[in-house]
Amino acid sequence: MIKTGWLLDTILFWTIFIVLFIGAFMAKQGKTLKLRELLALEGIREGVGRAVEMNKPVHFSPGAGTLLTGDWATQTVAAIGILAYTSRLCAKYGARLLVSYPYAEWLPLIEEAYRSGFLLEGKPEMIRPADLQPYLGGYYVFDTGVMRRLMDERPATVINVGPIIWDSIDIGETAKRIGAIMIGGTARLLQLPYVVLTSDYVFIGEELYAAGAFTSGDPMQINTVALQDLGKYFVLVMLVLGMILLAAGVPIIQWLSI
Amino acid sequence: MSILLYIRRNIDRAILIFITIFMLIAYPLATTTDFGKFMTDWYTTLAGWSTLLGAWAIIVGVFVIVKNNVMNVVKKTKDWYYDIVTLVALVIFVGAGFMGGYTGPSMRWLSTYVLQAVSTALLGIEAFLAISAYYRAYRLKNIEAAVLMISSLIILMWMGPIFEYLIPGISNVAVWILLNPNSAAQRAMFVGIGLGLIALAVRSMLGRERYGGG
Amino acid sequence: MSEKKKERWTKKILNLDNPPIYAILLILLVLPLFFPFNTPVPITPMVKALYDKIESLKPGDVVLLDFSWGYGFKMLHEAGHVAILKHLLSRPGVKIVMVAFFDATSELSWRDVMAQVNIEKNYPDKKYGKDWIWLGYIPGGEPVVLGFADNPWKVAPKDKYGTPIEQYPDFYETVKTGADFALVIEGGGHGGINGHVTGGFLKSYGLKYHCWLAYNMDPSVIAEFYPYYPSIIKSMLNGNAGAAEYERLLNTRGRGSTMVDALSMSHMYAVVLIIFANIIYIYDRYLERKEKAKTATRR
Amino acid sequence: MVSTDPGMWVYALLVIAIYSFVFKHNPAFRVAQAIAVGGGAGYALWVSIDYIQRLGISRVQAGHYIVLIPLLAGLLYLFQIYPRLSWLSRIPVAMALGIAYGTTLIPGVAAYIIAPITQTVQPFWTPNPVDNFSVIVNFILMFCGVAFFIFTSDKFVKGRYGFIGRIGRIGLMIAFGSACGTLLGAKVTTAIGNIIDLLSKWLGIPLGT
Repeated sequence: MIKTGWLLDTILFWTIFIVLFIGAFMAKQGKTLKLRELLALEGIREGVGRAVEMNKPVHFSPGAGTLLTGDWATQTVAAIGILAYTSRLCAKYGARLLVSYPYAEWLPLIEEAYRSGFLLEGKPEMIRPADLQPYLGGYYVFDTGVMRRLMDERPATVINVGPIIWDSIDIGETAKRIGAIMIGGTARLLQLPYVVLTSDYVFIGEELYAAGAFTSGDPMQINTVALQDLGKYFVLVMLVLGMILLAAGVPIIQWLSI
Repeated sequence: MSILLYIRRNIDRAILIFITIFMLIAYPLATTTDFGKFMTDWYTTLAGWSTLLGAWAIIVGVFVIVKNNVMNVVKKTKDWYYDIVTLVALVIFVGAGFMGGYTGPSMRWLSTYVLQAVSTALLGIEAFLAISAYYRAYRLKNIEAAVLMISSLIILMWMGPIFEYLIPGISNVAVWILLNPNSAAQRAMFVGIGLGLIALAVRSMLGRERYGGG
Repeated sequence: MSEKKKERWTKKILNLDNPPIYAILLILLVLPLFFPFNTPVPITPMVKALYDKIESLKPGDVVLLDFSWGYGFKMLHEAGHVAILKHLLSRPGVKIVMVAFFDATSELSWRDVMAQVNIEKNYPDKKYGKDWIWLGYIPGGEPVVLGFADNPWKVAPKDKYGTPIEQYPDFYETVKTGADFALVIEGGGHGGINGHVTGGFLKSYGLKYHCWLAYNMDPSVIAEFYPYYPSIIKSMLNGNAGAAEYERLLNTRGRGSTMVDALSMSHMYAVVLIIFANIIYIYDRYLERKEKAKTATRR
Repeated sequence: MVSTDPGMWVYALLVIAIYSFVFKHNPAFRVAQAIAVGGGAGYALWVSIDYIQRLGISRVQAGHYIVLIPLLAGLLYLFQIYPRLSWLSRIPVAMALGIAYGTTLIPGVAAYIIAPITQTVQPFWTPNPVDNFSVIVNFILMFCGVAFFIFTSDKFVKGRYGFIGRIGRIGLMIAFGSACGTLLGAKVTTAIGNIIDLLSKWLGIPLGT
């Protein structure tokens, strides 16, 4: 029934999936778990505060890799979660938020996230549609566009999270040049090092996915993040157990690829 | 009225849940049974839709660009004359497309000489930006920074072919670093990413993340 | 007071403005073009593996050659693909399926490569439809890549020129699924592991069908693929350095070899710059400590 | 011999305009960027029209009426312009996102969770001591790295077992450092390609090979 080679993956996937669902509903009965702090979210708070102090805007971009397919889509979703949080902070403290994005497919969600923060804080008069600027046609249009926008508008804080392509270096170095706080983050391991090279605060890999849940403070979301650790403990156990079983002569690798 | 509001709030989530669960069930099925064949066919059909779904969005995007730029020109905001350049370029490119779409002769000329110039040059200037990032970011502050710098130096030496003759065996060291410590650390990050992906999907289905939108 | 205002010379160097750093790089890039010093190129096993594999292909084997790079990445992949394609065409009876998945500009990339290889002139016995076909750019991202691996002719029923693949029995009969490709070469590394083409190739041809999978890779993403080499990905060309190696294996000199000098110079510069900056940094800290001690004693 | 091809001149001037940014932000870069924004949008418009034609309309004409669903659902994007009905424009995004989740999650488990385990768990008693050492290094860094990323407790970051997190961090730094080292190669290649284009095709200076 199941394709060869996919049995274990399928079983493992559905197990994780169902455990996370159960965990989310456990939160309704008051069983919540605790998380440790996320440094990069602290960075966003600090950055928005600095922007308000200096009377300069905050710039947000959700990464140039946003097509509607594959892993990139999921990372964009996570980035939009951070946009919603940023817009709420900006509304609360009164900073102007500039948003640049590279693909029109995400327009409805980006616009909604941008507006939602100002509406939730009860400041609809701060919404400026012209601050949402699309740069369509590919990464190069987006990167040159953001580079020019940063040099012209000189924001105090630059946030570039999501499925980043080459904007890591371009935006990061331009932000350095104007002396802005740079907050980067991606789950694309190939760009992550360059983000680390150029940013002051970084969402490393899964932290990007988790950030939305961290910001919400909603126990259901926090439980889904916390229960991921079960998976990590599973991997740790599998590593040690696998080594022992392998030493004992059990063909563990063949078992894992059924 | 409240039912309408409920539908309006949740219809997208219902569609999301239906499609996701359907495709997740269909994905691992073999095509040996009739049911498996039916599901796999639908899976392939659905999987081919995503580009088409996003295709119309470009019209909205171009509309927003035109609107923003025209507003800037009308209001004469700062640097508004550059927005005229943008609008003229847009008109030229849209006009060129009427001769055979994006593979037509005029569009081919434009993409070869205009867009290709911008895109290659943009990647090229990253070489310069990278050099200055190297110059500023690597400082021997603590053990972590030292490790970061030394592994970077070794890989830099491997990527420049001449170093193989200056320091024989450097490529073996570099490849060993890439294959072993680098891969191991990447795998450690992979585990979190794989789990984070599933958790994100669960949150989207619960509607708690609104795909992240608040 | 005046003492404090005066900045230490080490601090000045550490906070140097960018233009001089950039200017030296520019000179180092241009210089070798006029005075090439032909740096020797060592052959790595990664590239040799692909060369040996193509040498061992039998007549009738079908190769999938992918052109998935946007025009901005032209300089990175073109030289490698030209060398590989020339080698493939020189093997008797080897059949090539050419395809692009990345974006609409991949077709420009294909045309640039074909202009350099020039099949009609240089390989007159290779006929379109019998020895090679071009499927054009197939839009749709990762799902389409995965679908193409499962059932190629359902995803791409026609070639670029609108002819149904049924009319090319050499391809239609031999290839039923992705597993039937004797060799799969992906061009472009955009997006790395998560990229919709590169990741799709890895998931389908690598993990699912266990094909002989090779990448003509963007050097900046190569580290990300190392976990899969050599168990799943059998060979990787490291951008232009890899292309230069391949040209050396074929005993030709192309653009890859031209660029190697500049590549060496710039990397030498980067290494020297980093080491220089750190020597200054350490000396700066030493000076700072000395100054602090001085002010402490003064008080 | 300097090129007489107007296209080459456009190409060269745009390349120089973009490169000038690294030294100073200037009007030439602004003009090049303004052209790129307009041109990129126009190009993307025609690419999308081609998608609609090739993937949508031509398939409907060939009798695949099922394609009407994504074709018409995609049209809902246009409601974004009219704020009161803009919630309708979330429907195509939801569909595409469902497809994205459906296609990535299970292969994601294979590539991100199972494959790292199978690649780490390897025999460490082979006759080759380098291989054995590599397997042990891999195992330690993978174990410590996964432990470092645990969200719910800081047992592995502070205190008695803090060294595990520290080793994980150092492993991450090695990975970041080695990837940063590969960055320059790709970028320099493109830069040198541009310079060759400018010198040989535009200015017509013969280059030594």
